[in-house]
Amino acid sequence: MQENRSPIMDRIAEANKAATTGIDAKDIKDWITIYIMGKAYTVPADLTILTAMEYAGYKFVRGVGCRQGFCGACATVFRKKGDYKLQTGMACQTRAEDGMYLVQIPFSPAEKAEYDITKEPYEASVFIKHYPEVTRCVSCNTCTKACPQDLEVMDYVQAAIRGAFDALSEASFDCIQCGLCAIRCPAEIVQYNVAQLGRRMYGRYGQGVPEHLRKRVKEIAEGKFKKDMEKIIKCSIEELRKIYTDREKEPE
Amino acid sequence: MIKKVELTPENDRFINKVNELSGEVVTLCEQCGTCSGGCPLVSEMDITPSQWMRLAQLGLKEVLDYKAVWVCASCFTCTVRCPRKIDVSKVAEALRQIILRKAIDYIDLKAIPKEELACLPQIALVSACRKFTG
Amino acid sequence: MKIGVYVCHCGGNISEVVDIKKLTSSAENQPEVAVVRDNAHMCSDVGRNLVLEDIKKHKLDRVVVAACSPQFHGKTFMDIVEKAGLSPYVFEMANIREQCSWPHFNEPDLATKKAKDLISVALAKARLDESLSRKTMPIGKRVLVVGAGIAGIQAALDLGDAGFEVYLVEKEATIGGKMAQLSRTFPTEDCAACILSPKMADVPANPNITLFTNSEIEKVSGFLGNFDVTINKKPTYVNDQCVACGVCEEKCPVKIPNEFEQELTTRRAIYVPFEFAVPYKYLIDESNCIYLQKGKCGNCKKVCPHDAVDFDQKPEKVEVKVDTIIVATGYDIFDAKEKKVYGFGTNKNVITSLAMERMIVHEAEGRATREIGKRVAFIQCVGSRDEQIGNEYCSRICCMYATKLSQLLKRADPKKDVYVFYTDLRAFGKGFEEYYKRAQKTGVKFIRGRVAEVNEDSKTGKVAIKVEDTLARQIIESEFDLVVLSVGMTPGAGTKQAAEVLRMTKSPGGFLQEAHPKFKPVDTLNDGVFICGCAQGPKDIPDTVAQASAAASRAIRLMNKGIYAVEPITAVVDEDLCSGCATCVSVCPYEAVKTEMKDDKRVAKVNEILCQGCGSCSAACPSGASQQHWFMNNQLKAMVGAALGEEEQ
Amino acid sequence: MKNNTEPKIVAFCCNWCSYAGADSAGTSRLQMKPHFRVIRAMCSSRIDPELILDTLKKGAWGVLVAGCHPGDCHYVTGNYRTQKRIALLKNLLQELGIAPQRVRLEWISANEGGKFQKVINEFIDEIASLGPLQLAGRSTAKEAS
Amino acid sequence: MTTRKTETPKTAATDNFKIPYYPGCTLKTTAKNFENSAIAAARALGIELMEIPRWNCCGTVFSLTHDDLIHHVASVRNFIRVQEMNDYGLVKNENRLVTLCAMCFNTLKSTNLRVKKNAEDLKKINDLMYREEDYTGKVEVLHFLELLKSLGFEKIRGRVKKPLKGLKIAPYYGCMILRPQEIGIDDPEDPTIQRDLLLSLGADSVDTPYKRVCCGSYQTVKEKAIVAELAYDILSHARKEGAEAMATVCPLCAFNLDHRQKEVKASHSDFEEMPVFYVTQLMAIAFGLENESYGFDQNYVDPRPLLASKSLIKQQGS
Repeated sequence: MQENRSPIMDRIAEANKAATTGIDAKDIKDWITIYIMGKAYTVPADLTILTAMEYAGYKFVRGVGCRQGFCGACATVFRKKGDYKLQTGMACQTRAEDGMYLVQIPFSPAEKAEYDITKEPYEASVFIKHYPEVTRCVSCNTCTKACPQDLEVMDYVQAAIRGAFDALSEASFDCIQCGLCAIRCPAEIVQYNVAQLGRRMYGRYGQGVPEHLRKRVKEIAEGKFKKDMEKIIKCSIEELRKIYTDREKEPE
Repeated sequence: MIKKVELTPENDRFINKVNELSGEVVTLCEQCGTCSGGCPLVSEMDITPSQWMRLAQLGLKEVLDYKAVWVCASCFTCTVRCPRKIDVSKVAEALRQIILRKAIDYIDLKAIPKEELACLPQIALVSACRKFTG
Repeated sequence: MKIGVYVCHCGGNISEVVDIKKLTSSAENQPEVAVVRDNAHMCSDVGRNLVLEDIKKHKLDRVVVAACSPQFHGKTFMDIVEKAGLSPYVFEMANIREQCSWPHFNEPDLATKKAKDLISVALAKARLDESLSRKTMPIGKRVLVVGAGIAGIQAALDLGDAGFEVYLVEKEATIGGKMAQLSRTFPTEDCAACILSPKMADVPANPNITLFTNSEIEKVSGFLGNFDVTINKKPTYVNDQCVACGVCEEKCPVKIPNEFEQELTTRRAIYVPFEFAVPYKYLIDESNCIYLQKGKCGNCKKVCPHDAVDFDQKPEKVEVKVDTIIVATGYDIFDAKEKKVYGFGTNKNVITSLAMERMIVHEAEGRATREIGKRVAFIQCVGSRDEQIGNEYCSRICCMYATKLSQLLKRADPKKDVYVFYTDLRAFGKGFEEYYKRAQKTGVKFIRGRVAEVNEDSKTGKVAIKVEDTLARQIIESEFDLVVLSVGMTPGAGTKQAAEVLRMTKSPGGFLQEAHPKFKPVDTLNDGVFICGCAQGPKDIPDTVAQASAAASRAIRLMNKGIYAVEPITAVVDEDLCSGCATCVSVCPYEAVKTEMKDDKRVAKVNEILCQGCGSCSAACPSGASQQHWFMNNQLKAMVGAALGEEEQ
Repeated sequence: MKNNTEPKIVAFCCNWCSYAGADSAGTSRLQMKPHFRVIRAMCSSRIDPELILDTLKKGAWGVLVAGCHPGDCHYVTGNYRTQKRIALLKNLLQELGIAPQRVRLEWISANEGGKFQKVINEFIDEIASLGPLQLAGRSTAKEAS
Repeated sequence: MTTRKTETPKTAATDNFKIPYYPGCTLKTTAKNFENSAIAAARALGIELMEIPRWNCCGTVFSLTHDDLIHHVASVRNFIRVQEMNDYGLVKNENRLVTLCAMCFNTLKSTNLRVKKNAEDLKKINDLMYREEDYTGKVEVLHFLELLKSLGFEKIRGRVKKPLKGLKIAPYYGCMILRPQEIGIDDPEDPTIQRDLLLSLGADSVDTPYKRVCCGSYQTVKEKAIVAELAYDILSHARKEGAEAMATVCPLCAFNLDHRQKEVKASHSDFEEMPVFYVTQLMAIAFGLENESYGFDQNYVDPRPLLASKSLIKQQGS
């Protein structure tokens, strides 16, 4: 997401910054019209859907998260002017265009199976047991078309049906659980939860324990972090807050 | 109790719908009973295949109230035997679809015990979903 | 030229749609038209007399009738015109019923306009009609009858009795056909053999009938009054000295299933087909004779006291000339092995109805050939009304013969449980419904439901059937000692072969097509060829006999006068125009055109006897020299012009 | 059929099968568009290509030739000749710049009244969409594609 | 798995060929023994079953409504994979697609027939899958039994190392390879293809009319009692006719006839368990292939005691 930023992404970032930092409207040259829930709004060009909606006056309490394309919270559907296709994307990553029809950002309600990973046998039947609806897949590929992460969603659902844990985990690794696949699925499958179950099973039983994890567990057991932990436990709230704000961060 | 039925032009709409969905012409059935006689699941049905053909060819919607078409396993025994070459399996599918397309499922996947689900082969679930869920 | 135009109301069929007034007034203004009349029924006596009187009174020389299709009353009016002393070919018909009032009754204005045009077309043709006269041809009294079952026998006897010369050709070694195998006939329960055998005996006794058994027609060429027939007489390996003493049979070492007895008994390689066979003499079954196959044995020849066995017999070709042909090639029973679900052929307790006929004969004669058992089920519609095996038609006889067989069984032994499983019970004939009631009274149980499958218990040999009682809506699974398949009729090998040799049209079920289902039920589209019996379609014995007599009388109708009229609509060549290119020779399907030298010039010449009047040569002629009478080029063009509203010049 | 605003079709029918088929359509009261005129010949093979061209020249928008089904010809092989001739004629029409679909060959048996109706109605619709045949000057006939 | 080092049938060298193979979901899991034994047996006959890449579930049971196209998409997608195999040179000009699972076979073949017959349907499906190349309608769907038949049962007989002498097997066909007629590979009322195969393996084939009777199929999900009744009829008739085991080619039939014997036993005290083989397992034994291709631990009724009693496998440890 972050690497290889295209010039257009730079432009969008700049416009977003301008919009949110309150640059005077007369300094903005390009304007577009977007339709939110059927009403027309004029907003500066080059904003993301998320910022454009905020510019138009919508305030998001939920349905928005990292604004970086990671968390999957701002998944949305939209139509472009003159296009019959219902499209999907992350609101924080998709550029608003002139004539776009937008909605309030939906949340996909989904059933999540309860299971104790330690008690499930590592068998194909685990998918059918907890998500029998995967067998309703008609291979229409709508999920794959909807995925903002460009995952081969249908392929991993197919892998789940035949219990191919490795193929499923590989194919669904970059899933951000945004739920767009599930919203669009005609067979009403919750692909991302199925994938999560599969990855967990694969992680626990299929993959084997990786060397770095084994090493870290050993270190913990040997008391490598014991001193630091004790120090933190003794901290006051203020001290903790200071440690948190001063922590080493990834560059934005 | 013997029910009274009415034969009205309204019934034609139902006949047409069954014909459209099945691609068959239900009025062609001559009620010989070959389909029912050879049906391996008929003993589990509340009406026989030839009866659902009859109800359908009269356009009587009550045909949808019976369980029979849901017991049908689409084994095509009737299809290969019908002397009028009517695909009775397709008519059963049409009758199921009339219900399923109203988003009324015949099976509730969540109601099947998890232990049972765990031992079924995928092929059983895939086919049951095709026939019993909309 | 004086043309009379007659417009028919057809009792409202035409006049309720088409404006007759407009037709008559427009016809009056057409050139050469002298008289215009309309009438409620032109085909009635009144209508016909109108034409007759007008021709005489007004000296008409052309007649146009606007009425129904010429296929219906064309001949009626041609006869009237001829009766008035004109050529029947100066008559034309405008079809304003089938072509106008009926298919366009929703659009009376357009129908009226179209009717006007159609009268113009008829007038255009009539103006160019020549006074052709019907030619007559001599015709003899020789008839070929193909097939010697009850249909062929009846037709041959009728013709023979009327003094016609009959060649009766039968592919089997004896005459008699399927009827010879039956026990009794419904609904009267006459013994089939008793009523058939005297008729069979009449055949060789009739001096006018020449019988060819064990023979097939191989080739037929020619046409009405002039058919050339090649008969292939297969060897029987027994000559005419045989007196059927039976010594040979006793010494024959071969034993094979007897097909006449439906394999219930065996026969030898040298045998007589059955006890009342005609001719009653032995023959050798080539494929099962050890001598003919391997050159060994020859016992029969050694023991024959009359020196009748002749292993050197060869197939013989006999050529005969006949004037008309009657096809009575009958049917085959449906091969029940094709209906696998009933297990015939693999399950010995599943038999055909024909085998049941034989069993009942054997029982009656006190020489039972097999156990019938206590519980017997008849399954109807085997090979009939079944699109899965490709037979859509109803075989008509099965309902009644099952009704017959079932009650014969029940009456012989009232303790038997006899069931008939039927799809629909069709008792359409005289006395049939009463016969059905009698069977019900006897205690035969009729259950409405088509049997879905028959399964054998390999241990007990009993056969279980599965069927829905479609009236009670219950599934019946029940075991029987014997299951009888009521097999239907198929066109049969003989009928297929005859159709091929005679180039006859077949109906969708494969039976032979009649010329008209109502009015020409035994004629065919091939002039001089008639059909009767089950070759035309499934039917019972009375219908077969009625058709056979009908076919004989239709043939007699053609031959009796010694002459018959030939339509003069043959091709004709204008020798001045002909360039002798012989294109016409190559297209003629009847070899009726030949080229010959005339005044140092090669020209085409039409044999009017051979020409059947298709007009193909006229269409092919590059110079317009070949023309067809009554369909001349200028006539066709004039008709087209009139149809398209071209003004008369 | 004097004006040229409505389609004009000439249908040549053989006596044995197609004319009887037309009768059977009439007898069954099957309704057809009235813009056709049937001309009877004994066999479809009597209808020579020149006559068809003449028919078009005289103002027909389309020509139907109907005969017995293959194998059923009363004259044994007549309909096969017709088939060949019509195929060649269609090539010729193409050369002349006339839409070959203006000439249609159909096999209609005596009991196929329904088929006769269907063919007539279809053909009239098709020809109506083509419009009248313009043969004023040879060079203007350019409808074949 | 198996090798051809010891035996090479005389004709094998020239007959060897690769053919696209569609497994289907169940052959990768509960019917793994079917797949393994079939691949091994095919290899022994010189046939390389090439699993098609990126295949997806056929969406089993052919959708019977006239207006339903979406349920055919899955099958068509698999045909596109066969096209790709040819495009990429994985197989050479081989448009036949072999399946083992009877239900997949039926679904794939029915869809193929429909789209081949109906260009408009095919176009719609192709348009819907605009990310894929178009299916051109060239694939031919074949069942493994048909492939064996085309090879000739005589050839198979020639390959047998250990004839299944004295083993009385009732072949069971089920519905999906017999019906409807245009899909079926044999006579729907009296099929013989498995009998011919079994005879060529040296086994005795026991015929019962129940060979063509439905096992209850997907009713096993909701109505296992119905399925158990049907299984009881089918198995006990075979037993009555003297069969010691059954053979099948359908993983759902196998489940209903084999695993459902648990329910049959519960409802019928007279019932005697009967092993149900995939016919390919029997081929593997007769060809003398290695034990791991048999996969008997996935069978519900253990067939090993029966096989051992006929000296076809070594007596088990215990």
